[in-house]
Amino acid sequence: MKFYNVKLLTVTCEILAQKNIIEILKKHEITGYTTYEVEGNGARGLRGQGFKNEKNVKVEIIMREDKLSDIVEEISRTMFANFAIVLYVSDVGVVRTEKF
Amino acid sequence: MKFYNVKLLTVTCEILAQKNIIEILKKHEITGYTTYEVEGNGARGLRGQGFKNEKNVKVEIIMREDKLSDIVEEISRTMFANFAIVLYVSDVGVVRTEKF
Amino acid sequence: MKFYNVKLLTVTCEILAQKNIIEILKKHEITGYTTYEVEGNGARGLRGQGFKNEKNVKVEIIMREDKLSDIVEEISRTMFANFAIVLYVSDVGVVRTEKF
Amino acid sequence: MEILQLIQANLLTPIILFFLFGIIAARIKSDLKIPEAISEFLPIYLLAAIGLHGGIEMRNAGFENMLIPMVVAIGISLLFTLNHYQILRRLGKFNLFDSYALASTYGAVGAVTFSVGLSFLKNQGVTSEGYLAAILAVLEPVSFIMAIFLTNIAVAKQIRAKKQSFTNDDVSDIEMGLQETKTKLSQVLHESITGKAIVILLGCIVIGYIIGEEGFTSIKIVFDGMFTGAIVIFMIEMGIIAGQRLDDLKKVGIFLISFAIIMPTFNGVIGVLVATAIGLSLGGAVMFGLLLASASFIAAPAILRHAIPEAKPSLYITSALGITFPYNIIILLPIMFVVSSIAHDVEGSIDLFNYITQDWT
Amino acid sequence: MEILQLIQANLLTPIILFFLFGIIAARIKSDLKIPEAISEFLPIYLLAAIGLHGGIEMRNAGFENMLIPMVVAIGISLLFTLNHYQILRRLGKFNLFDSYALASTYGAVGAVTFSVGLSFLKNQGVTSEGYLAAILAVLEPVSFIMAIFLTNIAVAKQIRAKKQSFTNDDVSDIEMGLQETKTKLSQVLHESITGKAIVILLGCIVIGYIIGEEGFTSIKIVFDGMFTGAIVIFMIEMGIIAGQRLDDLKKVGIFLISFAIIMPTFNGVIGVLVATAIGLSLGGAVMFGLLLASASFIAAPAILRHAIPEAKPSLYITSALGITFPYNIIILLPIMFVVSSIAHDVEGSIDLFNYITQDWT
Amino acid sequence: MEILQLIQANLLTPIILFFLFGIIAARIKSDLKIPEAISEFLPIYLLAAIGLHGGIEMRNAGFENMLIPMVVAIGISLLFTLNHYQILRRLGKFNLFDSYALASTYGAVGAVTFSVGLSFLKNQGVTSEGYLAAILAVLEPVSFIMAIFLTNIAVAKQIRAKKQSFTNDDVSDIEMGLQETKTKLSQVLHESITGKAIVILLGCIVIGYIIGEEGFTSIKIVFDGMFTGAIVIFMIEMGIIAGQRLDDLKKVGIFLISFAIIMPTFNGVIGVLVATAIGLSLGGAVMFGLLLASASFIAAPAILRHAIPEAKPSLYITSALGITFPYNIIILLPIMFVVSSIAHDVEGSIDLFNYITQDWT
Ligand SMILES: Nc1ncnc2c1ncn2[C@@H]1O[C@H](COP(=O)(O)O)[C@@H](O)[C@H]1O
Ligand SMILES: Nc1ncnc2c1ncn2[C@@H]1O[C@H](COP(=O)(O)O)[C@@H](O)[C@H]1O
Ligand SMILES: Nc1ncnc2c1ncn2[C@@H]1O[C@H](COP(=O)(O)O)[C@@H](O)[C@H]1O
Ligand code: NA
Ligand code: NA
Ligand code: NA
Repeated sequence: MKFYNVKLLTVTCEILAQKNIIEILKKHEITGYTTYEVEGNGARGLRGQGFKNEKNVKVEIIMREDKLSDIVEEISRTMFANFAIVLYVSDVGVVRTEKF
Repeated sequence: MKFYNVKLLTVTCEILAQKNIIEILKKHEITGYTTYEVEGNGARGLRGQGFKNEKNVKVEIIMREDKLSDIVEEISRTMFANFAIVLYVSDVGVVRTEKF
Repeated sequence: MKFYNVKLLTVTCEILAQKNIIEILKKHEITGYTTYEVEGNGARGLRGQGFKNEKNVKVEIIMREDKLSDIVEEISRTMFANFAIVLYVSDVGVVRTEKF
Repeated sequence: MEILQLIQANLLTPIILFFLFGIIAARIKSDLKIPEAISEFLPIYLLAAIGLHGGIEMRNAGFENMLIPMVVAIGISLLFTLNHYQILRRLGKFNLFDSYALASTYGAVGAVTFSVGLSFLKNQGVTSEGYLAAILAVLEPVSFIMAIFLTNIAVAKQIRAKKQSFTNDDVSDIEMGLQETKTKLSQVLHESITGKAIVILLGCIVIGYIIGEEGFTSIKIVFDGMFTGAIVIFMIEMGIIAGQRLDDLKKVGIFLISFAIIMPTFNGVIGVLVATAIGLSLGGAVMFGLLLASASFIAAPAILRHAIPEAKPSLYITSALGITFPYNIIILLPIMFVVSSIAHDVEGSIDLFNYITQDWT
Repeated sequence: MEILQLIQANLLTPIILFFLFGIIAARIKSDLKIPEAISEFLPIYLLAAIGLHGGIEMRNAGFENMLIPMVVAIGISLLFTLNHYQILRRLGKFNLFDSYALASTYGAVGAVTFSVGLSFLKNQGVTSEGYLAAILAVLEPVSFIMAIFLTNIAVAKQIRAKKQSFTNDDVSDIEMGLQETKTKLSQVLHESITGKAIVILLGCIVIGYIIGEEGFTSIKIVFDGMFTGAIVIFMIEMGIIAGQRLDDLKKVGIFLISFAIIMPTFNGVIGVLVATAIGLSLGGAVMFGLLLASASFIAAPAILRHAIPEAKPSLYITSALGITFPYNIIILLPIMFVVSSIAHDVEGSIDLFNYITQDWT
Repeated sequence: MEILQLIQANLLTPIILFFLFGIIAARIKSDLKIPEAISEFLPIYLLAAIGLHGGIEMRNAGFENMLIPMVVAIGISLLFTLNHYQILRRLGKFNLFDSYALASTYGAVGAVTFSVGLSFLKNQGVTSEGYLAAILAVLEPVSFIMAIFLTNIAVAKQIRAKKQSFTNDDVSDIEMGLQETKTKLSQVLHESITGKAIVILLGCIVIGYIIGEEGFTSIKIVFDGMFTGAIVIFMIEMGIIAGQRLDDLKKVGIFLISFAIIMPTFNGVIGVLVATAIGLSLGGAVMFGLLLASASFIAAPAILRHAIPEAKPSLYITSALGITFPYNIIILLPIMFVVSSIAHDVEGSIDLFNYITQDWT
């Protein structure tokens, strides 16, 4: 089985910021992603106790390396200041590189 | 602390395909896995809005490298054509290598 | 975009052991983490069917390499014997290294 | 005309209005949503209520008369499934898998549709035979099982044909194919019989039969008083999901859209007439017709994704939920009610005639 | 004094007691929690019940008289929002974003508060005009839209000012800024109008109006009988969340705490008097006052996080839910009730006077 | 025989039938499941209903007589816990940790069992003392606290013993061990007192006491009318979970299976007799016996996993839920009812005798 190297970008942020992330992805012509609700703690305090709107969401995007930098740059620029958000990048191997 | 290198296989697929994945794992004598429901978007469109059956699930399996290829091959062969599915492999380090 | 190398520690354990993990993190002065409920199978059997207390939780912690070994050591020592638990470490890249 | 008036009156009942409201909410892209746990629980609750009600009725009225309607329903359901297949495969030019999947989706029954039917009759002040709940339970898997059986046979044949063109002595391969078919079939059989819908329905019929009217008193407010309110809440979610799927109608195509309206009408009216002929009441005949007219959109995907994974769920879910369900509860129910009224009137006059002639002899 | 007695009596009603209980549970760090799916569903249910009730009332009593109260409510709400802004920005020294966010939070309305108000009146044996539910629906977005509009104008101005200090010929940049403002505004407009609260409320008003008292019978037990029980359960969760936020009161500061008590009192009493003047009933005037007094804590974050992300949610959620909500339902409701009683008495005597004088002429 | 008839009648009530149905659903590997949010909410709802009911009763009937039963219950519960430990450790040969965990699981009480008991009595047309809800709340943590205390003492002793065999001057180590024990104990104390079950139960007793019958009217349909219906739904889930655990019975072993049946019988019957002796009513004595007979399976794991992590949850959950719970609600309840009837008759006749003799003197 041959695995091709791609990047996995993981963004953990407030649930109400999910829309912003998806829009940035769309702008960079990325439509594939996976999301799920999570709780957490960070600089902006415990998130996930009260209203659903105050939970976090994780957005995971498998993508080729070439788009990564631009997307992370845009997220950093437009969202780091105002939202509870953390992101990280990792190396993963996929089978069908044409899907991403 | 010594960490041993193993592989983490992550499969994101339709919830109704989870059974198929677990069966393939069982066939290869793997019983350890973690699952959770997620939503997502991909080639087969937005998943996670309507009925629960139309959501996705993530299945994560920590395993030794030697079984990886066979399992991924079987999943690819039997499921890529008919199911909404994405998978990727990453390198992780564990403490108790005997567990996997 | 410059990415800085840090470690991602992922702990999958019984929901009732989450408190223990968070306490260990606090002892090592780590306050940032993300958690979510999962189901799974392992040496202690299928988890996630019955009562909520018998589900699993994943705790993910992005941290600098220097604290990793101590934390994993303490978790191993105090929890491996009595709890359903699995942990692994991976390499990830982050933008704002000062957050961790 | 009476039918139009009935349709109009039906349109203005809470159940239909909440469904339409859900569709509108989805179309204007509102974020309105019934939380998953609630919309997962509601069908279980509705089936429990239907089952208890049916069981209690069966205890009151006996179920000696159940056998014939049950056998007739199974027979017709199988015939209809085959009929659907022929129409879809030959006229609709769908592939083998989609044809069988759609055929069984329309051969199977819909529990939500059944609930709405019960509420519709209640509204009209008409009752129906309690054992229809048992027929609902039995029909659930019947047409799936046949469709899956036939699909597997067909696939095995294809495999055999392909093999034989290469070599002549691979009997074992065919056997293997048939073997696999059998395993798959027994799996599907187990899955569909232990599926939550059937289990809760049958279980509650038995419980209802055991406890009877008297034992029911303590739980009546939950399983009877709240019934229509619960349907109404579920209808919001059904409307939302149907509304989200309206965009997929393009993919479904004009043939399937017509099929999704004409077929239930045909099946339902036949059902009403047959039921009347074998002696069901006015309301019972409507429910019998509704069973045959309804398509499955909750149980179907769970079974078909495993049994016929090659079939496209966007086809069978969209047509069953997006077209047939609204059509059935808004328009076909009143139509069948009128048909049943007329049929029972005719029968009534015949009976009357017999009675009079008997009286004279 | 009558007010104190009424407050005391109000304190001992289930709704308030369950709310206080929730606060205590949170303070002693109990793990008590209403599951998310339930606490997400309850506001939808409450709004549906309010809407149906309002719609049915409007069908019974007509809604010709709705126009003036509606227009007055919108007008006052906008005035109040501007007033809040001035007070917060000038006296409170909050920055532009926080000021607008808080101003609109207090200009907007709270559906949960409205539910509690209806229950309070029921307890007093007093009714209110059904069309107030429609006013609730309309007021929801009004003050957000204005606040967001003004924020964007202000930001665009700032951008323009900044740009002009560098160069002189960047008209296109200003245009761009204004353009972006427009897009954002239309997005927010869409979001707030299709927000689940408004959609379910308006939808159920229409459904209630169509089905009337008679069509409501079958769902009455769910949407009327269970109403207060459902509020009570929701109050546990509201109490818990409020209790968890009490620690944040330090961050909120003494100015905002005072604002969160004085402003609603002012708005509410003005509301009661104006409503009395334009002819609303005793109960109607209380609900009208409550609309103006209440602050939004469920809808607000969803809209404001997108529209004014720079504003700190810890400010507007904490003050609205942690201070104003308990104050409104425990203390201000009884106060407004007494004010409305007095105002209607006075009015009554004036009317009586008119009547007598009319009689004499 | 009367007991057998009563057991048979009890078997055919909705609560028991739904429980058995859940077991069957699990055994045939159906995918039936009550969504997590619902099955998490139901115990909260049941405890709230029990609490409100108890509080209202206490307001009506006073609670002066509560003190003696409460003290007696605590005393017996502690004695029983010690007794369980001895039996499990000596006869059953379980290790220290499992013995204490099991001893306290059976010393503690089960809220679901209590709900079923109330419904059982309602069915028999018998009432019970309202203050038993308060005893339920107090008994919840009592036996856990003792078991944990004793476990920690035992562990500290072991540590001390081990240490002393090496060296002689490590007083500080022992102190440390005892210190840690204290911290752990205070944590567990806090956890078990602020645990959601106790908090909602005590809170609702207080609320019920304050609002009384009159204030309860507006929420009666939810917290009284729907009570049995809600239990019935919860019983499905309990049945499913119990059914899934039946396979674990092998691991539990024949000794523990016998223990899980004989011990509750012994505890329950003693409880009924003691309660009768201290003056509780027929129904009250049954509920008192049930408190002592019941084992905890929802609260237990939450507390024990933290306090005695070395103990195997598969032992204490499986035996409490899989054996004792069904045994208690199906068989022991009728037994205790008969015992209580006889005991009260005897008492009655004694009273009667006293009365007659008094009359004669
Ligand atoms: N060190 C960390 N490891 C894992 N997740 C984190 C970490 N720090 C923050 N998070 C997650 O990111 C969210 C936002 O972080 P923050 O903006 O720091 O409040 C938190 O609520 C957590 O879910
Ligand atoms: N690029 C991607 N990154 C992360 N998840 C993806 C990606 N593409 C697809 N997925 C997930 O995999 C599921 C199935 O993908 P597909 O088969 O392409 O529809 C989607 O619903 C997503 O949850
Ligand atoms: N090989 C594995 N891959 C992924 N997750 C695992 C694996 N083994 C165990 N787990 C997870 O860790 C939990 C505890 O494992 P155990 O202590 O082995 O019962 C399981 O319930 C799974 O959720
Ligand atoms: Na059908
Ligand atoms: Na307001
Ligand atoms: Na006990």
